Amino acid sequence: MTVIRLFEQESERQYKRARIGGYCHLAIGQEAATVGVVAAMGPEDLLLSSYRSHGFALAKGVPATTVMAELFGRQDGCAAGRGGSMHLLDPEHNYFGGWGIVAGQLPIAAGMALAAVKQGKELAVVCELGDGAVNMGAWHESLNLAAVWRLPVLFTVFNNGYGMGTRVDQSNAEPEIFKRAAAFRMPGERVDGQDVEATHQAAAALLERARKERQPAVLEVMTYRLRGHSVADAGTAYRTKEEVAEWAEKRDPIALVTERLIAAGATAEELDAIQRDAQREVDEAVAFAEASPMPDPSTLADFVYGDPETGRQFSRMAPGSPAGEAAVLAQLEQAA
Amino acid sequence: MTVIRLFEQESERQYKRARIGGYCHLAIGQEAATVGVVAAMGPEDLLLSSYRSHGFALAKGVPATTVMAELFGRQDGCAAGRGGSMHLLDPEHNYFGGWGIVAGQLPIAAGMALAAVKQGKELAVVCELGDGAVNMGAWHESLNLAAVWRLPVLFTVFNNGYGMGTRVDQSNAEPEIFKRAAAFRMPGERVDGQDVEATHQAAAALLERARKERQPAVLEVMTYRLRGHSVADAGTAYRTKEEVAEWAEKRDPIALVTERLIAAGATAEELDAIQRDAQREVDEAVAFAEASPMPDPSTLADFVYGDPETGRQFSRMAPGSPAGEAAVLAQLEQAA
Amino acid sequence: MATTASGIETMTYREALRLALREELERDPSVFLMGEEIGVFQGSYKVTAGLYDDFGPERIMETPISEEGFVGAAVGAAMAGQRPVVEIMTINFILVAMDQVVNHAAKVRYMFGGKVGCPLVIRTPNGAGNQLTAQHSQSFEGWFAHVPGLKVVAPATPADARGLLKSAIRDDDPVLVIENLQLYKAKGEVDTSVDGAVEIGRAAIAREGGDLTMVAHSFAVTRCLHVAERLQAEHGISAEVVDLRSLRPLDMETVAASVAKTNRALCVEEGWASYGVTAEVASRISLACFDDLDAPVGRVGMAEVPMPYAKSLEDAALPHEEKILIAALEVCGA
Amino acid sequence: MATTASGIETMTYREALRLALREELERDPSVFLMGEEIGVFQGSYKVTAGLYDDFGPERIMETPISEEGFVGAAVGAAMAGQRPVVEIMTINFILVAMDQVVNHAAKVRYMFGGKVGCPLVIRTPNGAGNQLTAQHSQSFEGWFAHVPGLKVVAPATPADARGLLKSAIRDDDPVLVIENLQLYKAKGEVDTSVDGAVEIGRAAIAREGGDLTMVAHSFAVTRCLHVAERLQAEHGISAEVVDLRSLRPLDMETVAASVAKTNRALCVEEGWASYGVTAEVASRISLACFDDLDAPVGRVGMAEVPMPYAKSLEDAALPHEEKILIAALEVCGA
Ligand SMILES: Cc1ncc(C[n+]2csc(CCOP(=O)(O)OP(=O)(O)O)c2C)c(N)n1
Ligand SMILES: Cc1ncc(C[n+]2csc(CCOP(=O)(O)OP(=O)(O)O)c2C)c(N)n1
Ligand SMILES: [Mg+2]
Ligand SMILES: [Mg+2]
Repeated sequence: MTVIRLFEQESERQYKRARIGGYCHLAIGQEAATVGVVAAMGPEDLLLSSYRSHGFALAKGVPATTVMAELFGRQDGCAAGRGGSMHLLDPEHNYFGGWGIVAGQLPIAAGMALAAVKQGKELAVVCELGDGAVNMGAWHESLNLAAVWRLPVLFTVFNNGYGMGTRVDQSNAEPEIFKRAAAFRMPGERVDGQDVEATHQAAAALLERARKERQPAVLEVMTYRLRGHSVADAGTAYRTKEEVAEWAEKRDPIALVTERLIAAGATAEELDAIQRDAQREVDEAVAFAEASPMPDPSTLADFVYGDPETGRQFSRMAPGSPAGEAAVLAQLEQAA
Repeated sequence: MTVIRLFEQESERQYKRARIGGYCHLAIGQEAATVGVVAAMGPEDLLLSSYRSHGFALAKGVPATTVMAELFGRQDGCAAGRGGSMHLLDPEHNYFGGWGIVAGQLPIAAGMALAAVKQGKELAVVCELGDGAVNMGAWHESLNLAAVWRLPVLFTVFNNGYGMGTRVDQSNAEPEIFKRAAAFRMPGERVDGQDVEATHQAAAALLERARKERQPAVLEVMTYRLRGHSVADAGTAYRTKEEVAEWAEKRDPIALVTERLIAAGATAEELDAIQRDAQREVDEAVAFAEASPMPDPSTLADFVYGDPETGRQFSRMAPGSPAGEAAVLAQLEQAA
Repeated sequence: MATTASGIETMTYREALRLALREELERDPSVFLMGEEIGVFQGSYKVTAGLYDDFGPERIMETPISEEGFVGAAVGAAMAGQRPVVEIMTINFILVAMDQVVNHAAKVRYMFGGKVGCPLVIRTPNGAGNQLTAQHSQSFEGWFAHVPGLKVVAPATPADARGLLKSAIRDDDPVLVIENLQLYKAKGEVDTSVDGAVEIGRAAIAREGGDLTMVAHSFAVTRCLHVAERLQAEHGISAEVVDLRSLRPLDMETVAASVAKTNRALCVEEGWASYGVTAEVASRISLACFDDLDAPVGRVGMAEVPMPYAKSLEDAALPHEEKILIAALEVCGA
Repeated sequence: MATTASGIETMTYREALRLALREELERDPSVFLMGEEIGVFQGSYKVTAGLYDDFGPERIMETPISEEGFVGAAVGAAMAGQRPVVEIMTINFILVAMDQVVNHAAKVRYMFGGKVGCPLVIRTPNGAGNQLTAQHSQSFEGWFAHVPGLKVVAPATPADARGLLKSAIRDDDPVLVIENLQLYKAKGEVDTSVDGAVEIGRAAIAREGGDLTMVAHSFAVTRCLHVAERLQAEHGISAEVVDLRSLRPLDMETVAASVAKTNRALCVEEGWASYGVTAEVASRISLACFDDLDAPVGRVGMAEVPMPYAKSLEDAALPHEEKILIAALEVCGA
């Protein structure tokens, strides 16, 4: 959690320094929710998330170095500089993105669970989405498919109170989102996402059922983002300063977990060490990212296609090719 | 109900005679459901339905003549020969289609209800859809919008047991469809659609709430189609002959209502008169349709656009126009 | 299917597709089919008839009516190593799944820096001609050909239907296979003694000729072949017909070589021509063959209206042979 | 906004759009706005800033994230006599609403024989250039221009943004108004003393010239104007720039007249060129101006890849002025 917090704060700084560009959605305030859910996952379990993804990548074990390098748009980023903040991914750590279209990742998560079933793997898929995403048609279709096909997916709704500037109850006819699971005869639960242990327990139990019984479920994790929707949003037009302050002062997940650790007997040195290690990890990530080269423009067309025949397939397309395409064609052909 | 039954049987015959083409979905077996719901509507209330639409048009008062002419693809059809079986419409009778994309009519129905609210009209919109349509994302988005905006819409699910060849419980994680309304904090009810009076009552009560309280709701009407999905489907691959026979013999809505009428003291003459009048109406419809001319090919581009400026807007498009477009452009220009 | 000793069988386009599906299902256990009514119902257009009985519900997965959901599920399954072959009942319904096709399937590999792929096939018929009206008579293949990350093929014969579908299933990238409602019943010869996979990105000369190049794909190829016969018989014009077979990639080499020979070109498609496939092909011909062309490149498509129901109007809207003939004569200055 | 005595004000494209919305909301009570975050949040790109305060939640309707649902609701409201103006946050998200736009809005009037209309406006920005990556950097306007029943306009200046949006709102048919992320902050003069509605279907000569015609729409017009300056200054080439303003209908008269004068043409767009807007425009120029052209019609678009994130790659992918310049010189044989 501390690594995520420091990483996000660093991202904010680096955004202001224009080392990071594009959209950048921070998860400050949501660290316990993130870590609680991800810690409940087995190593074989797969994770997909929305664009608010840095924390998920880190929690799932993707090195902070390659995550920061991706935010910097560098060659050694976990998505080779193609994806940026919203599109992190690392199959080695079973993190399958980082998706930018609201609710677009839901059917994909169901499909990954379907593949696992077909492959006889006993694993579960965790699919995070926001409270706003619950109003998309893809939610309905994905949950229905997961239920009809008995797919091991845990739809994990991070209810941080707002979709951009819209309060949950303004957009959602059933603001107790977990209750929507009943429309698919699926278990639905709500948990306090600022409580990392409670979240962990709730997720662990549902994941177990997913793996063992192929029982899909909804877990609504109540949390809060202390920053704006993205770095471009001050986060003040649609909520009061008092509300934000209240959460920051009383419900900051880092503070809450620290209290617990102290109560459990953690010493000041131990806490310092956590902080110091986390800071070192983040500093190393920045150093790594800075050192990594920008992707060479000549590699622009790498990864558009992956089939080894692609170059040959495209090799006859050149005559009359519009200017914007010609260079790409040439590169595809070369790859052939 | 008798008119609908005879009309549908006549449609079947005319389809075999190739007077009717394209897709043609009959509602034989669903007459009580159709009439029960539509009879509960006030004259100001608006109706939208799926492609299985002949019965809805007739029940809402669209003349059988213009409906049959539309099926024949004639100039005097209620959609001027453009729509055919799936796309009947008649604003004079507040019937707003006849739509061919599964669940596509749902958001449109919500929007018509929204317009009514904006215009200060105290009316309700009835939107029919099938049990299969309930699995589309549009269902979820439309019901959520209707609930959040408090729109006077009654989503009327005609549960005839199958979406094409798929049994409800194979495709629907909550086969008791009316219960899905709860996901939007909306009332949901189920009624026996072979019982015209029960259907009428259930619809009337919910429509009243829609008009008075702007309370949207779901009404699931349990019914059965005695024919195949469309005239092209024998309707036997996915259900047993016994099942169809059972419904035909014991649950035919026309037989059921006739029994009731007899119990209520209707004489044989009265029943004959109903039959005779209905047959006359259908015969007249066929005669009307046969007499109506085919639309003139020169009118091909009529109704693509309706703005009076359209001709002028398109008048500068001619140079380099591909062949398929040129004639249409000329016509649009002429209209200008 | 009628079989000859040599292994050449006469079969319909529909049967050829079914054969390819069967062969690929047998060859590769990671292949499975998904779609509405493809099982017990035997497929809305019967392409998958019989497969459910032979391969069972795990390989032939019937889906609820949820195109966005199951196309997306196929994307996820493909990312996880399966090879889903999705049937969209007709191309008109793909509009509810556009986001999964264009924002997801097409992006997966690139957006994640090549770390994951998406070997997905979507089969779906385009076309009009059965009075199916405005919402069921469209041809959107040009839209998908516009999108980097996708490949789009559109077979016009049974042999190509089998061969291109096979190649699509074996391809590591998302491929749309555009079938056609009119072609399903068309017959042709298929050599079942060979694997028969057809390379993606290679056009075919469907008919040789020296005076005019007609360029088309899918059912429009059939129309062009008929018109070519009439051009020969009635006007002494020898038309070459190029069957594109693939729209992305597009085999401009074959097209340009033909036009270099004939010096005249007419592009034909089933859908609306404006901003359609013929726009791309015609503009590339004009660029590649600038000095070869004796006349501007002609184009024919469906009349630019939503498809009407009435037979008289539908006939007037379709890109009928008569219209193509007139356009061909115009290009030939005849 | 800076005002002068004459009524000519300098304002941004964003402000001009807002002005048009305000004027139309005031003029016609049946006009209302719908979209995500257009109220309290003031609009994702701030086009609607201030309107919620002045017109309230009934006229400025905030929606859940449900593009398919609220676009469809707008279709229904339009059928029932309202004039909804829908904001889709960016054109990338319209993919989840394609079915409502193409299978419904575009079909309503025709399919029902003219008995009902659909006076709907959809406003949405296209474009790339802010490292927004593959799912957020696209330009699909050519797809909509392909569809009979729709009209598509794409203003390139503040005056046209106001004027075309006004005409779109007053039009009885569904109109897509394509805005652009880069243009929102562009400044220009707007005459607020007049109504300022701009006729749909009429291109504008954004710059006069005699040696080359550059045809573009939306932000590509700005790029072309810069390139035209460089062509003049560095190469003595006088380029005319035609701003299409409308894609459906397409004002080919103005384009053809310009090419008849310059004998050379280059078409430019923000999105992918293959099967894009330039395909249509180039093929029509080649047809209409066959005898006028001294060189084949050139085309420039974005590199045909999903948009990458890294600045170095994004720069390489965008249709930068340098690329346009090179293509222009090639068309001019210089
Ligand atoms: C289909 C679609 N519509 C709109 C957007 C723009 N958008 C990005 S994030 C967002 C809000 C999502 O809110 P929520 O699901 O609660 O997630 P949170 O940002 O709170 O984590 C919106 C509207 C989008 N990316 N995709
Ligand atoms: C989006 C979409 N997908 C598929 C179809 C093809 N289709 C037409 S009707 C139908 C079955 C619908 O079943 P149901 O909703 O139960 O209605 P019923 O036919 O039983 O009245 C299907 C799959 C379609 N028209 N639209
Ligand atoms: Mg949220
Ligand atoms: Mg049904």
